[in-house]
Amino acid sequence: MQAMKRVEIITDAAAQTEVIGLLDSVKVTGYTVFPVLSGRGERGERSGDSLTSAFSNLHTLTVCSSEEADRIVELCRPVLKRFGGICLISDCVYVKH
Amino acid sequence: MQAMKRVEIITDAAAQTEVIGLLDSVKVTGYTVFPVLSGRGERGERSGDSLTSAFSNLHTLTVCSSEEADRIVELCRPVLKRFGGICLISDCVYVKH
Amino acid sequence: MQAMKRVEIITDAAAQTEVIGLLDSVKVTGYTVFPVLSGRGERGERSGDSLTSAFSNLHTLTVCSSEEADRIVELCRPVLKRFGGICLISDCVYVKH
Amino acid sequence: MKVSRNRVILSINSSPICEIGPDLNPVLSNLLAPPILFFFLGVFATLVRSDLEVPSPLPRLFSLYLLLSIGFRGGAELAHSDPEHSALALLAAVSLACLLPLWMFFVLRRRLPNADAAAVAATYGSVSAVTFVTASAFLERQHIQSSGFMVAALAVMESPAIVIGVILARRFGDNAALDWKHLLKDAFLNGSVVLLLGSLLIGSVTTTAGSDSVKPFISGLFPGMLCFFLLDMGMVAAKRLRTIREAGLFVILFALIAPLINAAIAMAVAWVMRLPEGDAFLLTTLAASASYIAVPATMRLAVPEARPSLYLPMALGITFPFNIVLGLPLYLSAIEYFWRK
Amino acid sequence: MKVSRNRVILSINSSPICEIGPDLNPVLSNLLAPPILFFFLGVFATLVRSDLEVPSPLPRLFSLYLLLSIGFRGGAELAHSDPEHSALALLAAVSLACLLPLWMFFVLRRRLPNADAAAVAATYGSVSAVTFVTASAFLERQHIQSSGFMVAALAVMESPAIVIGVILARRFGDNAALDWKHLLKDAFLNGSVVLLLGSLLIGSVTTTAGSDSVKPFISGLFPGMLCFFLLDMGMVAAKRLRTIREAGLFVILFALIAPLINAAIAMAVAWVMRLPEGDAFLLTTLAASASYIAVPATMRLAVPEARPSLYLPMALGITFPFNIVLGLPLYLSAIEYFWRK
Amino acid sequence: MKVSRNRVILSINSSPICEIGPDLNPVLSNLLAPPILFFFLGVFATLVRSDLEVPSPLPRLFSLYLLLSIGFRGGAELAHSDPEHSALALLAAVSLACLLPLWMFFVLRRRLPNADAAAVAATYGSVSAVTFVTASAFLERQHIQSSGFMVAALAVMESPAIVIGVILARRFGDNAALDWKHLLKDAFLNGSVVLLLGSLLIGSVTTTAGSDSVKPFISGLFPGMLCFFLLDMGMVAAKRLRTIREAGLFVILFALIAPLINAAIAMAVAWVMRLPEGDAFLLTTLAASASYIAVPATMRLAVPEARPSLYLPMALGITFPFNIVLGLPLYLSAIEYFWRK
Ligand SMILES: Nc1ncnc2c1ncn2[C@@H]1O[C@H](COP(=O)(O)O)[C@@H](O)[C@H]1O
Ligand SMILES: Nc1ncnc2c1ncn2[C@@H]1O[C@H](COP(=O)(O)O)[C@@H](O)[C@H]1O
Ligand SMILES: Nc1ncnc2c1ncn2[C@@H]1O[C@H](COP(=O)(O)O)[C@@H](O)[C@H]1O
Ligand code: NA
Ligand code: NA
Ligand code: NA
Repeated sequence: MQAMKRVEIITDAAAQTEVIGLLDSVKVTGYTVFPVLSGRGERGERSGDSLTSAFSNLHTLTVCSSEEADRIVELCRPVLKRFGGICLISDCVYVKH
Repeated sequence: MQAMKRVEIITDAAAQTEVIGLLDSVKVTGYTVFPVLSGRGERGERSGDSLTSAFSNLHTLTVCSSEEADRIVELCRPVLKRFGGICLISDCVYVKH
Repeated sequence: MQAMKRVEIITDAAAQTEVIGLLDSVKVTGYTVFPVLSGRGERGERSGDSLTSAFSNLHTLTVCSSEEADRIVELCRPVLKRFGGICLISDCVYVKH
Repeated sequence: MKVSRNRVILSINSSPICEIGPDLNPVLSNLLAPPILFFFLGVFATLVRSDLEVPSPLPRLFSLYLLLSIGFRGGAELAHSDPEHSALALLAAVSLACLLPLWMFFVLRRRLPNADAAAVAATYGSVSAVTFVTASAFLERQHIQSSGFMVAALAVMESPAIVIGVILARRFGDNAALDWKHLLKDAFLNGSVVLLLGSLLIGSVTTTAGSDSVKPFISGLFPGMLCFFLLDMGMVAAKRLRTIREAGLFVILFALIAPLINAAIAMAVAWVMRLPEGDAFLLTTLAASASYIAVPATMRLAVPEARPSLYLPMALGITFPFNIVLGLPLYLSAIEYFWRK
Repeated sequence: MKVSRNRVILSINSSPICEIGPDLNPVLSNLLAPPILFFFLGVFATLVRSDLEVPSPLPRLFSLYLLLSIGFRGGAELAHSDPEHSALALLAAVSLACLLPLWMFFVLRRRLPNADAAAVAATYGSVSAVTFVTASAFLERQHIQSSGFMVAALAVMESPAIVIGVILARRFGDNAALDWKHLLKDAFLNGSVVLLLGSLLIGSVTTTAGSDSVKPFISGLFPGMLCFFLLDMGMVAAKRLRTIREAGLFVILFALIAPLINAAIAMAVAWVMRLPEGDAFLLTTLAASASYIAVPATMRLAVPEARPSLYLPMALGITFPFNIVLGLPLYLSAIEYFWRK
Repeated sequence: MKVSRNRVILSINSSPICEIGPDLNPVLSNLLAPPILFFFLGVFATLVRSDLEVPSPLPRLFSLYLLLSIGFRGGAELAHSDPEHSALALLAAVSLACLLPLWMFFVLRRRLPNADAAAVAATYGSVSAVTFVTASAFLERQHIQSSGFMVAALAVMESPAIVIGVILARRFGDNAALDWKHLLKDAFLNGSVVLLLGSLLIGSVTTTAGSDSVKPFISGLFPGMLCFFLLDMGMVAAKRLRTIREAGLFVILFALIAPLINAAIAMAVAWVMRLPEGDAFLLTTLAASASYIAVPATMRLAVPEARPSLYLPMALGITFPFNIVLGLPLYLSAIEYFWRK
């Protein structure tokens, strides 16, 4: 069991390639993407539309080292600036197969 | 990066308007709602039915200040009493766009 | 409000009966299962296929005591060894209905 | 075994073993209809724990389709209905929906908490659209006519029992204030009522050219879609049935006997009002059926202390299968017996 | 009330109140068509806050079906088209798609930020497949012919306005470098263009036997599927309409007037090119329609500072309902008036 | 270009360039069938990275529909089958399913770990329902008859190879204890076997009136639904194909050659048993096809160390497209050559 950081990014589904791109550039060992039903923030209500996907968010989780987390946060800022959303960091311990 | 509370509420989908209502009354800056596949607790197995939605849960996440978290917990209790479910609070840091 | 552990297991959907089985054997008071859209780890990209479900993951969350968490971690290891995936533990407090 | 119209020929290697003539047992004839057979296939798949699944939200497609189709076709036939006749039948339907919950509530509360008794009474006072739809298909196979306004009867019977149920729960329960606005909205504007009445209206006002254009979709696909839907219903019913044992013998018996009593009351009403056979049969089926969509949706909000794990398995696991498999031929036989006397 | 072909008979209890002869008002005739009625049912359900819902991704099934069906049938008719004629019409379509965004952008930027102005201009320069499909069904009900290549016009009009919109946003906005490769890919290879052009091609190269085999699916179900889809569109449109009040009067007026201006320009082009009535009508409808699938998908990546909460409600909440309810009969009346003069 | 029945006319502006007479190349005729063309459209969409998508779980609707439809229609035809004939054909089918994995396993384990070799052997020993369904549609277009019991052959060939594969993995692998109960349940009661056999039974026992009522749904929509499904299969196949390069030349060659060898063995068996052309062709196709639904579902539990990223791309990315595009006309030509000699 290692002490790790649990980094979560909730942002516009349109930004997904960029989010994955930044995780790749930090070389995290893995990540998981979760569906989001709806959300609210500064840009108002967001709930995926059956037609357009224009208002849908995604939630990406990666468990990584503290240094990696710091780099993710830095890379994340401009993406959040353009597409809105939040990035959370919390502590966890981690067991890998 | 600010130190915040990560508050999660898992309860009956039927209680969703009440959950959003209590977050609104606390004036949180935002929240995100996630789908739940299935769950188990004191009221037994709960897995959304293709016909009725009678046994489906939802998961609501909000990142907020410690005081807001306390108020959410208070407001949450009667809802959890009526509809079942749980409310979790943990620590996190938070980056906003 | 009690101090608890938040235990999360992300692994192959095929292992779901085993995951539930191990939670049952530890006698946790409850758990919640979330859908996963996609993921990446040592076994490469995994995103549920419309035909086969061969590459889909699930995410299971249980809030439990520290001792229960330790036992879950032990029981989890062989499952993660066979099916891949991760197990996270973090701290939280907990309000039950 | 092949059954051609009114003859069943049980055979091995095409040599007939026994032959059942024109007065073919209606139970058997119903059992061999594709929708019922697919229902059993669904039950079987769940019992043997096969991984067969109609993943969500596909079953919603079928149920939306069935409501739209039955509503539209009912509307198209409304024009040919005698308005006085229709008004009377609708009145009978609403009265049944208001009164049936009462007798059930007072019987049920002898054994169940008030909230549960009220919820079960609402469940059995309200109606099941799929049961109605299966009954219509059954009538069609028997070449018996029914009126378009019976679809309106289906629509108007969904909501009153829910309102009565909530009032009973409050009056005999915690006596908390009633949020009438929400209750009436949830009961009368729930999705299936709106889609059903809306399609009915659309079917009755659209042009004949418009009506013809949608016929392949609305009429042609109907029996096949019903098969698909009942396949899923079979799986859901069998799953719910598993959990009912905990509920005890009383509720199991209630789920079998209440439909019969409600059917008998409805038949008496239909007889007094001289409804034609087909309409009487549909009214009877409606009274005998139990709701599992509109009722839980409203009850969980208005009376959250009532347990869905009690009333849903009763409606889905026992009453629904009982009605479509045995109830339909039984009710029709009874009606034919009395009406032709 | 029943409308048979060209006669509307308003009646109570089957006794006619008034009768509308062969020259039935096309607005009324359109209002009574099943797809339009279902659209209103969807709007009604949302306005009264019913829980009626066509859960995701079922609406995608209908939209995929409509694209596949309209493409395939267009392709099957392509063989009978005069190639010179077709080429000219396609040229007109592309020119319209490139030029219409320009006038709109320069009008819009007087009131809106550049990014928003560019996005709205792209939205109204591009096209809506469902509006086209509803227009085709409308033509069929009026027994007016149109050419298969108009489906190709639909396909080629989707992308150019998006590219123009992004160029405008950059040229008058942040002037950031343009990722041409991504932009062109997103604009020209978006799902609906690929499915539409692909089905068109398939419909035109397949064997007649192959074409006949899919007819019950592709043609028979079409009007019914359109009803289902418009039921959902009604709900989405009403939801979006709710949020538009914040956007202000200017954009609401724009969403009503821009379609009329674009329609008039398209009519003039069609007139100059002597397109037959049916084709002129479809080209006009395309110009008047506004995109709400392809445009947001590309814009959100290329110009994320443009607000979808502005351009989507305009297209979905105002222009789409306006076009299918009032626009279609209006455009057809105008064309009939001028073409028959 | 238009192809009418047996004539292909390549033309520009309707003036024929070349004409292919009645003995139209069956490969070309197959290539121009709508389902195959939609398959290529799906492949194209993925290759150009279009955002076209048939979102989950819509593809499940199509696959459930295809199984239900092919099962029901097979059942309806079963009555007309010669029972002795059927029994023999089913015996041949089961034998093939049990024996084919053996030769493949011993070839494969020269290059692959035992677990992978067993999983691939199971994949190619089992069958693909969509390949069968495409083959049936191909036969229908060629106006060649086949028997309803071939659907039963499809059903009985799905499971045995899975069981053999797991046994091989254990016998030559970790030799761990085998959970027979789970294995047999997973193999023989998986969803597609239950739905297929269930629908077959229903189709054979239902009344003719019942059978007629579902015909528009079950037969009429079939070719169109197949198009939709193959559109999605094209996208999935192309996605899987991308990942296969890592697997190396050996598995790619195996995925192309094993179907040919299995087809040849099946043809020999069919020839010895004097099956008629249509049935021989379907048996050959079944032997040549590879499973990608039932096998991974069971294998991942029983032999989790076998890599789905190896056996799924082989079946979906190579063998499936090869079979439906080139395999079908090839197998039919071979059978026509030998059977008519
Ligand atoms: N305080 C918060 N807690 C949880 N989720 C949030 C919060 N703020 C924003 N979000 C999520 O991030 C999305 C975009 O936020 P925004 O850009 O502020 O509109 C919202 O739709 C929510 O899903
Ligand atoms: N200890 C727990 N850990 C995670 N989820 C829980 C826990 N207890 C309850 N839940 C979730 O809350 C829902 C309602 O719980 P209950 O009211 O206890 O039946 C369950 O179906 C679970 O989804
Ligand atoms: N570091 C990580 N952070 C988040 N999720 C992970 C991580 N590593 C693995 N996963 C998840 O676990 C699944 C299986 O991991 P693996 O067995 O390593 O391929 C992946 O598909 C991810 O969904
Ligand atoms: Na009832
Ligand atoms: Na336009
Ligand atoms: Na095979």
